Amino acid sequence: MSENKPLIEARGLTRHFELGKGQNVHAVDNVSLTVGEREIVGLVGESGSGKSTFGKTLLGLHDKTAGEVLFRGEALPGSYRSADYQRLAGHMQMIFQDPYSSLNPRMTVGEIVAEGLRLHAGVSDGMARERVAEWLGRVGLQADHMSRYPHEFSGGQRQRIGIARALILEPDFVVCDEPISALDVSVQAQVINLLGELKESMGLTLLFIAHDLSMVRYVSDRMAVMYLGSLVEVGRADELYFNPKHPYTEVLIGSNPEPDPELERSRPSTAIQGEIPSPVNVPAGCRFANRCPKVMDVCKTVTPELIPLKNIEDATSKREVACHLYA
Amino acid sequence: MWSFILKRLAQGLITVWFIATATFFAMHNVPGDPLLNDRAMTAAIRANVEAKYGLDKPLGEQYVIYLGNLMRGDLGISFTQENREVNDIIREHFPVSATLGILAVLFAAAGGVLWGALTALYRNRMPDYVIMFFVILGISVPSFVLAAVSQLVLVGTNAAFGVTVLPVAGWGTLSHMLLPALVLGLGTMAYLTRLMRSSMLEVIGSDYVRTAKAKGLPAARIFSKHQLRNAILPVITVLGPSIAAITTGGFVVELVFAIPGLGRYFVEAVQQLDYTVIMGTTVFYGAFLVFMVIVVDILYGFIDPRVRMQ
Amino acid sequence: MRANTKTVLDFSRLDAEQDVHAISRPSLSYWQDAWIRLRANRRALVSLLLVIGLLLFTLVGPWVWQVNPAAQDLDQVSQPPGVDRSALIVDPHEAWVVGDVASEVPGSGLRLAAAATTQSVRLAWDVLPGARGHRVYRNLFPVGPERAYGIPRAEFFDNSVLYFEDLLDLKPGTYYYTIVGLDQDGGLSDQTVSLTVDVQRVTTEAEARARGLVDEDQSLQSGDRVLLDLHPLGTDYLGRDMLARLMAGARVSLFIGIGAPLCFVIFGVLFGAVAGFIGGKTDQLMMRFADFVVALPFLLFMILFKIAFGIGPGESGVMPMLVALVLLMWPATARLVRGQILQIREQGYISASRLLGAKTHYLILRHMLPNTLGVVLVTLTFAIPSAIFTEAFLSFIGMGVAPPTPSWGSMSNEGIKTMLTTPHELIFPALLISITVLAFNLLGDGLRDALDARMRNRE
Amino acid sequence: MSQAQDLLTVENLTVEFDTYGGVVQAVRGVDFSVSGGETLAIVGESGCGKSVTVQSLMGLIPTPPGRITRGSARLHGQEILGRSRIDGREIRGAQIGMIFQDPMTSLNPTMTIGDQIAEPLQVHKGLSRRDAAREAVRLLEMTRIPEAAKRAKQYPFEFSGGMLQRAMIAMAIACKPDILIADEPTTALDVTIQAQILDLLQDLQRETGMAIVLITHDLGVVARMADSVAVMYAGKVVERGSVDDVFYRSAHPYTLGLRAAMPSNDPAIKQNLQPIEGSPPDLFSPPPGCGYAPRCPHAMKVCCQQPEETRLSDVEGVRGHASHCWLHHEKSPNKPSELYFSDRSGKGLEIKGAEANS
Repeated sequence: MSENKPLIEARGLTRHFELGKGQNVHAVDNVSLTVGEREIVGLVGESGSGKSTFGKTLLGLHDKTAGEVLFRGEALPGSYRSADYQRLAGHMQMIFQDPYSSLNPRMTVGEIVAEGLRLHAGVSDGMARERVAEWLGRVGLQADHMSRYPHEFSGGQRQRIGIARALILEPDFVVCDEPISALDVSVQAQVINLLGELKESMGLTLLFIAHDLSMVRYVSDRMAVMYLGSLVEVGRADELYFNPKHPYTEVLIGSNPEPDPELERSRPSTAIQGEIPSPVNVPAGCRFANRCPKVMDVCKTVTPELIPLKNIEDATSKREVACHLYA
Repeated sequence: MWSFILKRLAQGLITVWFIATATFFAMHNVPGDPLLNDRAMTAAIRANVEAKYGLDKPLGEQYVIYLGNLMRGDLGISFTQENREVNDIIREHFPVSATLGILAVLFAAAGGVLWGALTALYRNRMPDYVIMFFVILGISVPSFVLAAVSQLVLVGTNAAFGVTVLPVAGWGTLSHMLLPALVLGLGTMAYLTRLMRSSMLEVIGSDYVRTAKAKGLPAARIFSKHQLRNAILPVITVLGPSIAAITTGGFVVELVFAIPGLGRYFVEAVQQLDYTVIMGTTVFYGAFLVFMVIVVDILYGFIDPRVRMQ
Repeated sequence: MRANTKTVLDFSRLDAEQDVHAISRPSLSYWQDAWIRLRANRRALVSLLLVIGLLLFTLVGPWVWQVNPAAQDLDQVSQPPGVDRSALIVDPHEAWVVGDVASEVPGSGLRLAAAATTQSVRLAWDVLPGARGHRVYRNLFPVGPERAYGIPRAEFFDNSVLYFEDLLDLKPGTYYYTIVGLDQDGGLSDQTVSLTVDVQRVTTEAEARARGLVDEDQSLQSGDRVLLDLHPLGTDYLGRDMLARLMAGARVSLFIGIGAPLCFVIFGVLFGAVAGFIGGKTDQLMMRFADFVVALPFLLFMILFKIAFGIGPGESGVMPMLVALVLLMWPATARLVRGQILQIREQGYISASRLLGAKTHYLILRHMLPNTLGVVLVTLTFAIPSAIFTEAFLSFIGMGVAPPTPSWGSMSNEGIKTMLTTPHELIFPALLISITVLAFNLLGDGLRDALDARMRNRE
Repeated sequence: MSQAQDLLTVENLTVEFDTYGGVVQAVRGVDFSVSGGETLAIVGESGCGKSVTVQSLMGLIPTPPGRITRGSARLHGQEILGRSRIDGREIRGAQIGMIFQDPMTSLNPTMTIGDQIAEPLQVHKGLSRRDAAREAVRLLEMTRIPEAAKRAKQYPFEFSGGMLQRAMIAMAIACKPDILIADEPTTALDVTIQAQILDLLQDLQRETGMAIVLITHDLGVVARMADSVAVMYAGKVVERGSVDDVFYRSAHPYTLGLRAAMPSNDPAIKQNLQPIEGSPPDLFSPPPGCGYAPRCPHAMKVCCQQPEETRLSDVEGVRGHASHCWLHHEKSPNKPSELYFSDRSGKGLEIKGAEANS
């Protein structure tokens, strides 16, 4: 895949949550990431790494503490009003993690899927019904499911409803926030394939947030790794997975068990001690320093910037790493 | 922990001030200032009251005088009885109410925990049904009905035995206290039983009780070490409001059983519209209840490590 | 590998295309499902019927039983239900002029001079041994060895008067008369004589006609029987019809019991929804205020407010109580709703709706309030018995509804005074309070279970 | 089937639950066995009955509504179902230890970690309070919790998820059990913490020689940990065998389907995911035939008509590798070998039967 024209661009995007008493949760700290047109970028990280907050801040669901987001070159507001959502509804949408809490239990599937049409496009009821029926068909459900309530569906089916709701306005950019982590393995593939088909037919651009590294590698063109609110490595999915540069990426991928007994037997254990620290009042220096097997003195004082890697084999692959090892 | 206690005490003081202020302005809102045109007030009392409360001064100044008196612990003087201070009244009658209340609270808490745990352990079996029947009854019957009916029954029992099994009314010995305390505590006990039952059911179904079973612990140990302590926590959180309910419930029980407690005195003061006594006792009761809630909060902190550590 | 020999096995391919997304169960909305669960809960269903019955009793009752609850029937005071209500017609009362008791009233000891009626009881007795005078006592119960006679009906300081006519406040029933001898110092001697008297209800023709107990053209004579007014549940101590009063009392009790919770739940929902939705400093401030109101000793302040609002003559005191209840009870609902709103605010469907361009009022009306409605309904159901209790409690200690207006609490207050003699005056209002509180409590339980089960089902 | 050296043998275990909607047949005749020192992974999707299976062995099924209707489980040859004691020795906690999915809720919040670990020692080994407390600290050290002595005096809320799971493990192995049952021990944890816990379990197994029964839905964890595997679907074991047999020579279409639905990280392979359409059957009224038939690309008419062979049958004579499937019947038109994976590169991932069908 060649470099596409950038569709959405985060520049130094920062989101802190105030806890009071001068304590700040550095959920997202100075993150810059570009997603090209019709590209799928996978965002991985452990829980608490801020990947979900990043996705929501990108769409304006959280106010930006600092930094900006550009959509097709246009800077989006730092804090959204309902008019901003209204204006962007046809361009940017989101698919949520939990297929249980992301559908209003008091609304029928028809009402849920049609919500965008009524709120954004002001489509008449009859027209909306037709479009909803069409979309239920596209996500593999039936038109007569329209009058049913979310609780009557299985997890996978609910996720299909969520996809139909997000895509009915035919947006350009969709953030998929852990869309499969609540689903069983056999159903995950259904949803992934459906997303793949829709991406092809609609020319979607996706930010795919997940913690399942294998699935992210499979789905994405490029992959970004997040740790404690900041990006540590960005690159082509396959290259990053099979040739990680940042020590954290290495650890993360090494910890991901592969469904292949022989491979697992031959692989050395890469488990590292310690756990992801609290994102409250993060100290200066590399955030991974206290767990890093390759830690140097400089790591404890100087925060590494995300910089393009020069000496990588393929000049077009554009790997970026935030690590003093490569400075 | 200490900072927690201090913080709660400070909050409590603000609440008491809020209560005192609300009481003051509520009383001054009474149509046609009652402190001035009461029929029953003798000249001597009037002079005392006027001097005490500065009634000729503007409202703001009266409020300052009132707060000043309160801070010195002076709750004022009666204006239906000459030379009777609210402090004296409280000193005389509160110990009676407190004794009755403590008995009732102990009875309600012990009973509630016991019956609640029992019904949860025997869920949907005979003991559960029987106890819950009485609990529903206890929640549905007002305390004055309970008091009256128990008195009726006692009259009947005494007559049937030809001797006084328990005295029907009055105060003095433990035998006088038993029935009123029982009646007073019953409604709260029923409420606590329900609470304990649902909390116990939750604990029984919890993951850590499953862990305890997987460790092969005997049922008795699981009950005492794992279930009881955790199930009691929500019961303790409502103990503060329960004490308030029992304290005010005491008004009725003291009235019916002719017990010379502060509650009965308060009701009489209310009926005679003895405003200063009403104000004084209200603030006293308010401060007492706020203090009890703080005590319960601190007690909770000692039982739940999650609170104690923070 | 073992071959199955019992039947012929068909190893051809399964071609029928299965519909993998078919749902066979019928579609149920939240409320339909909750209703089915509620109906399956027998206790809750019975409670619901009880509640409906109570509302009918309150609203339709007075049309069916058209008796003025304030009207006094002085012939039937403190009358238990189901008592024989016939009365004998007698001549108007004439003063008892006594000549010689011994010859006029035959017999010895304490005896009746005439048939005992509600008009009068005429007693005569012989001088008790060693007595210098006599006292006459009337009791409702046999007096035991402790000789607690109470207040004497009459006292005679010499032995010249050996008769007594009791005219005061006579009701049909049994009375125990006792004559006690007086010693030289005027104290009670050990000499007593007792008589059990069954008093019969009588009335005069004039009175029967005046009260419309008989038709105008019907002739009456002494010895005829007439039927007094019907009181199915008896009368109270002022001769007022209990049934009519219970119905009138139900209006007051249920008006306060349902009206106040309705008001403060609505206020609490608004307060909590605003605090929860706006969040931040406003939320903190609003909730701190709610905390203060919660910390107020509730019943004390109810009493205080009642006094402060003042009740003028002729006012029932219903509105002050309603206002006081609303002022003091809203914080619980506000806290609950705020918690719910804060929780719902984090749900995916709110974010999704925002991204689709929803405005604030749409989010609140379409997503937030419908999802808190279940909890609010349960709160309301549980708030009703507590408000009824409060009304009863306050009325009982004389701080609630003012006397002429009946409420179940004030009726209990009046009933408790005559509890030993005519328990029905306490039992009926107390029973109604208990049943109402019970019904709403059980209904609340059932409702909570039905809605909860539904919540669990979602997971 | 029950070999002499087997430590634990479970046969035909059947568990039902009475619920509001009717009787759920959660476990419908499960067989497996574990021998000393080995790791058996029971793998399956949510609702397949894998947790219920092990919980019923531990007597943790709440009764009512649950009940074990049939089956036997023998530990060292002695029946343990429905009994908590054998020869005066406790089974639970002493001979079988167990850890759970969610360490955050699985520990008593009002009791110190040390006390909770000391409890089984006091009850089963009769240790004094002092000795048990000392032993608890040693166990915490064994599970590599830093500053064990200090940590033992802390409460669960002061621990992170990974640390709590270590404490759970310390508690479960306190009495040196023969078997450790781990019910989704790493599902609630992040992948780096999961790696720590899995390493720890393997090290402890080497040190103590205990058998591990690992319940999981993650085939990666299975590949990493297991010696043998039992695959469960709709309350039954559908395939069982050594980890290599099950992964590289899958003999049940469901096992195959699971593999094909997961992306492979072998750079040599770039094939599409093949989802299993539909969802598992409703266990309120399980189908008379094979539960997987409606989703199976190889389904034959017999699969829907008849319950599949009630016993697992050995796959093409390989001892210990067994499967519940009509395809292994001699009259089946598709030879089972067509369905096997030929090598670990996963070339067989494309389901051959499905191609033939289309």
